[in-house]
Amino acid sequence: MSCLETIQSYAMRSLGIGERLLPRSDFTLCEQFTLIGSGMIWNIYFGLMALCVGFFFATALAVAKSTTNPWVRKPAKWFIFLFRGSPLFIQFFFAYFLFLNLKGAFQFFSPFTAAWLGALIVLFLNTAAYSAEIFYGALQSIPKGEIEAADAYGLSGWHKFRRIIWPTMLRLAWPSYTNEAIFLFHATTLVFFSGFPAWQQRGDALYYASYFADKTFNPFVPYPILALYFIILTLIIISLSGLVNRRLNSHLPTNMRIQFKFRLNIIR
Amino acid sequence: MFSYCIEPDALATFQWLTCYLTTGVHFSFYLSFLNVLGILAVTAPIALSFGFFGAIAARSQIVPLSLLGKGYIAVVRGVPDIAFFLFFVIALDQGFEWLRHQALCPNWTDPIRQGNDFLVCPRAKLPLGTAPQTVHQLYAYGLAIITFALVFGAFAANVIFGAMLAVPKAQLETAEAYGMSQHQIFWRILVPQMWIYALPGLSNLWQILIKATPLLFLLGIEDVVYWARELGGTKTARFTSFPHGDWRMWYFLALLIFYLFMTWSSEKFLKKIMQKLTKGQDMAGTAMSTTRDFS
Amino acid sequence: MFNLLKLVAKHRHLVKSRYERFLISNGHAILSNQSVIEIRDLHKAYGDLEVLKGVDITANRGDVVSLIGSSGSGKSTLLRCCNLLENSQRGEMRFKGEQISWIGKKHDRRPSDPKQVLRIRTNLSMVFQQFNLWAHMTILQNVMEAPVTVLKRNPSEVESAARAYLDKVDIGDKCDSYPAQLSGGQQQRAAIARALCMEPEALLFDEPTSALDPELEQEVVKVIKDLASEGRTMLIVTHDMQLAADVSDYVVFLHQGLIEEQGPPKTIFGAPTSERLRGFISAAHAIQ
Amino acid sequence: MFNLLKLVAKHRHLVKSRYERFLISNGHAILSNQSVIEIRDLHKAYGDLEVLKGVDITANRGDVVSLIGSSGSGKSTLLRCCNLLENSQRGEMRFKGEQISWIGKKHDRRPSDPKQVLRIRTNLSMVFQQFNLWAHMTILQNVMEAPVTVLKRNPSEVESAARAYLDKVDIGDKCDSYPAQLSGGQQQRAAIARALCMEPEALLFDEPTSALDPELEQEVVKVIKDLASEGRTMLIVTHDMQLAADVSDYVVFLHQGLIEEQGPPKTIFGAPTSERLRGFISAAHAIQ
Amino acid sequence: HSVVRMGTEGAYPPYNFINDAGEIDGFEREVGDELCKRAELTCEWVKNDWDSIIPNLVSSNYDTIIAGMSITDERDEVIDFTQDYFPPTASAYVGAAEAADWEKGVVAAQTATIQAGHIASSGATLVEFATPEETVAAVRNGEADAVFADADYLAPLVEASGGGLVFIGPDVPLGGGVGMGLRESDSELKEKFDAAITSMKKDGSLNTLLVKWFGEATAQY
Ligand SMILES: Nc1ncnc2c1ncn2[C@@H]1O[C@H](COP(=O)(O)OP(=O)(O)OP(=O)(O)O)[C@@H](O)[C@H]1O
Ligand SMILES: Nc1ncnc2c1ncn2[C@@H]1O[C@H](COP(=O)(O)OP(=O)(O)OP(=O)(O)O)[C@@H](O)[C@H]1O
Ligand SMILES: [Mg+2]
Ligand SMILES: [Mg+2]
Repeated sequence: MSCLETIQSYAMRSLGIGERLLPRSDFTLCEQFTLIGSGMIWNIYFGLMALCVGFFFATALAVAKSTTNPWVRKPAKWFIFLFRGSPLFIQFFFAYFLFLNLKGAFQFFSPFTAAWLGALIVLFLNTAAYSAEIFYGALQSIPKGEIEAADAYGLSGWHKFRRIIWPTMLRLAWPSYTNEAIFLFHATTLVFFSGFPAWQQRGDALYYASYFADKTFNPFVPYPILALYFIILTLIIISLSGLVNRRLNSHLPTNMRIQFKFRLNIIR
Repeated sequence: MFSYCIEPDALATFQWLTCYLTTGVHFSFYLSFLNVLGILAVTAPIALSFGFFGAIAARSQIVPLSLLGKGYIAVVRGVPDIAFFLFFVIALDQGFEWLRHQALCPNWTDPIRQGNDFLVCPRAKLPLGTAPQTVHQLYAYGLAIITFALVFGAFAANVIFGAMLAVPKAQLETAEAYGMSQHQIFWRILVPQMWIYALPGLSNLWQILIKATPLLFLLGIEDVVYWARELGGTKTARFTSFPHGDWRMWYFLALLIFYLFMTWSSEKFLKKIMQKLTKGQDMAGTAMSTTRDFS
Repeated sequence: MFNLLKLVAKHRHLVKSRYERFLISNGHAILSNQSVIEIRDLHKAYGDLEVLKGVDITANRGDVVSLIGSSGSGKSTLLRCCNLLENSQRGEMRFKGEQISWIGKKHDRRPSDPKQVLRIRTNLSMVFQQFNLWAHMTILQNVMEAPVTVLKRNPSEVESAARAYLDKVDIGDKCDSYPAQLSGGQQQRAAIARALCMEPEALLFDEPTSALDPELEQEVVKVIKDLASEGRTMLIVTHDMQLAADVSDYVVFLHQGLIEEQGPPKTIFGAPTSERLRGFISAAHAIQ
Repeated sequence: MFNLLKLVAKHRHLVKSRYERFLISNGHAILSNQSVIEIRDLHKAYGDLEVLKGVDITANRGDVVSLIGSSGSGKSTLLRCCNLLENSQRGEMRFKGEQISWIGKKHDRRPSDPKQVLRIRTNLSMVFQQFNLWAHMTILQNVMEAPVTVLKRNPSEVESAARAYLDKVDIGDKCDSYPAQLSGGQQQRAAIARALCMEPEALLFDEPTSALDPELEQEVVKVIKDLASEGRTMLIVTHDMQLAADVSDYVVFLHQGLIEEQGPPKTIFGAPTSERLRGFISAAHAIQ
Repeated sequence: HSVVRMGTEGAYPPYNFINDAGEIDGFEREVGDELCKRAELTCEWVKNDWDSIIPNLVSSNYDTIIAGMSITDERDEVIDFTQDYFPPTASAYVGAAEAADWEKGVVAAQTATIQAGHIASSGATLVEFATPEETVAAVRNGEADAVFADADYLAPLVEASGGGLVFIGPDVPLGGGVGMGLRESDSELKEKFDAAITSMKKDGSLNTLLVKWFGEATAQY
């Protein structure tokens, strides 16, 4: 099989499209690249969806945690504590268990035991909790003067939040939030590794990588391929986040943004 | 453990449980908690120093050093920890042995790679083939700690790097104006002020590090989760005196409590540190009054 | 000494017609329904440090009240309490006759009605000593922000008003700069424009001319006088005795958290009674 | 008009003996070995915005040179260039006769010798317009920091010196407070004490009295005069014409990045020649 | 070899598992100890995750794999096997009831096992779980119609389930027998163990152990 054919038959294998059987012998590099790449579809799906939805929930949670009203603050605090406080795979375990039982009781829950929905929900809640803590920390470090000015001008509620606090919070939280986004994408590899079952060998990148590692008994090829994919993904995340960061920091004169660029002469 | 444990089948529930929970294998389970705590205690400072030096390297004015730092951060940060653990430890181990081989057995003629096998001279083995099992264990721990520290060091480096940029420029500028050298500015102004910006990120990392300990098993260390899985799985009467069904849920519940407790106590501790660090600095969270209402 | 007392008496007499209401209202709140800002027996402490130890101030519609006093005497704190940015421990405050309702006791005392706080704040704009411009917005955005989002005024109208105010303080060309790109005086003027653009009932200025050169100070004096003639009430903290003398209807001298002396500028500057104030004023004269 | 010119001529004559060296050195650097700070043809731009367009300034040992000018005219920028905090694009600078060596061209120009920069900065303390106290240190630590770490002076000696300076500016009781807990004027005084404690050859003050009340201002005037009599050189940016007139040996009026006029205070304030300066001074008079 | 390190998984009864005392136990433990005795070797037991059990062998972190590993062609390319000490095994289906559809229904198997590979190419819908425990649980809770795994692993579970689980469908012979894995370069050690296994087969001691751990019905030498 030429590499092009391999790509045709396996590029969408993780979605169940293309060749039904995985390669079973004489594994080529092309096959490994294609299948592991195909698995990345799931990692990206999980990461992107959880991140997008989680962002809003996280913002709400962070705000809730910083309010004075205990009826709002306490639940938010506990939620964040619970999801930040336990390993992801335990969350997967209990979620899967819960969804199974719910599925037994209500027809509605039948798709929940599948990874595409069940794992997504867990990842979403998990990232929301972690991001909420980051946002909460950022809220705490907003310069006091700027909040006071907002108060003094009668900015309150939504406006104060949307116009003054949120942009500043985002700016302060952004580096940590980028870290969290990267972690989340990495965490998606846990879904099939120790969380939800893989149906008909439709799995994520790590699933295929370990498939190859198991078949070839050589971890030094498939895992570095996986690593490469993830490094590329991470670099994309970092550069996108860099673009956003530049926008968030556009108010700082350039000489304050890029520091320590001067005095390169020491090495000359 | 207890004298009455000879005939577990005949025991009442409570006594049965006391016997069950004191079997040797359960002690391995309990011991693994200490193991995890010990590994965390050792890993965290090492990872932090990796992070610190990584950040310093990344912002160094010496181009190769800066590239090294940035490369370290970007590459290690890019790889999911699981994938990293699945091949890195073996590679690290082989790397060490290869180095020792070069140093200790210069006259060795056999190739190191024979087909799939990786063979160094016996003197270069790590640990030595004659070493007792405990040395092997310790070596495994060492490798695990290095690997963990490398991975989390990269993230810590990123956090610290960002925090260093977050320190208001005016503060550094003033130090410069007072004739402090770059070295002095760094240690006397930048580093002390950086911590407030770095601590939230670092505490997040610490939480993630705690929660990454289940991956220790991939590094050849029997951690709490390994034992919980092992003990919680269905046990038939043929292989144990204490048969039971699928009890993973209970074991995982115990783990959940353990991890929540870890989180809770470290949050308390970090909050104390944060209070110390933010002393005097003018931010919303440090306002004199009660928590501010943002909504 | 005799001379001085005579001077005071004379001035008292002169100003009586105009400032009567102050003297009366500062004694008892008889005419307080006319007053816009009214503070009674205000106490404020940071931890153990008592900053305000019982301050009374009244400002009626269209009045300019200046707060003078040495550095650290609690002037900024007083303004911040007016705007409810700082919680005070004792004392009453009224804004346009509306009494602020409190909840909690002592160090825990705070306003009980957020709606009320909001209502008061939108009618009361403040220029901070450290300016506190919003760092992530351009100057124009800084000025437009509150009128558009809080007062729900038409954005395009607000924009032209904002530009007009920025022109008035002479930084029309810096509309699209961010605060970090401005000089100290430019930032201060932006902060003033931001306060003006709210077109509030009352204004609180914390050293509004500290970073301004004499010409701009003149400009600000003019602006303040215009505002007063439009019927706006102002509380101004300043170290510039000339500014205080120029613009104010009434001057309050704060010393160690208490009002040491108060009165119309002529009296205060012309015939100070207390030892402290005399020392203070003579220092100012030594400079001017 | 005639009168004014005559006045100038008269003053020129009067001050000649004392300020001769300025006039000469400002023309050509004949006696520049006496000068402590010497700036020639300084150009500085932020991006497209030209802030300084060729400025010459000389300050000899023990001289107090005041920089006045409207807000945004580039005064702070000039001070920051003096301290090499900003890189300038053109022009020369000398400190105690030592010429600063540059590397790079145009927008990339910067000092080439870090050691030299350090040497200059330790002899040149600055009080910033926004104070810039180090937020993580108490006031006492702020003051002690540079003498101990940069000058390697004995910590316990420095501490007693620091306390003395803090007492001098009247905030001895705030030693253990953090900057965020101080009032504006207290912060400014702490910043002044910090600069004094370096006991530098020359000082750069950026509006050192903007947040101070008249009494403290008097205090600062005294301090500045003492420093001058000790032979220290000072560059002072100020909006307070009285301060400038009081303390300076020489006044420079900056306008739109250029020196519009310069001379001893008597001339500048007594007989300004340029239209711009006359407007500026008359505004100051209108206030005072 | 002064000390021979024996790598096993410790999670696959009755081949190998952790007993109540926390020690490695099971059929292979006993066979291994006996083999070491006969080959006059000092042996030490090491636990290792299944996923990395072969890579760790070839990188010399231990010297043998004795972990219920079937001899297959693919594995034989990478490592060497001794002769089998357990006859070719059968894999079997287990369902919750006799009627369960193992042909076209949902069949659970452990990820990356030969059983999973077999189901993938059969007509059934494969669902893979990370651990064998979970594959059986999937049948119990109805996620899967049947589980396909090593018959010897399933037998004790079926026995203990009290009718909750039943064998269905035909047994499927997969893979060769179970042998000990060694590095290809380690032919000396391989010969020693081969000889020891032969002697155990000859004197019937291996059969005794087989019966002890797998019951009377199991295949013998
Ligand atoms: N970082 C910067 N980026 C762009 N422009 C700047 C920056 N800093 C200052 N400027 C501009 O440079 C000009 C001079 O600023 P500078 O701070 O020197 O003024 P100044 O004379 O000190 O005024 P003031 O008396 O108000 O403090 C101003 O127009 C200002 O807007
Ligand atoms: N957050 C705080 N924590 C503790 N003490 C404070 C705080 N803010 C102000 N103070 C103290 O309260 C006193 C009054 O401060 P305030 O800012 O009101 O003075 P001020 O009259 O405005 O002085 P200035 O003219 O210097 O601005 C000062 O002694 C100051 O040190
Ligand atoms: Mg103040
Ligand atoms: Mg300035």
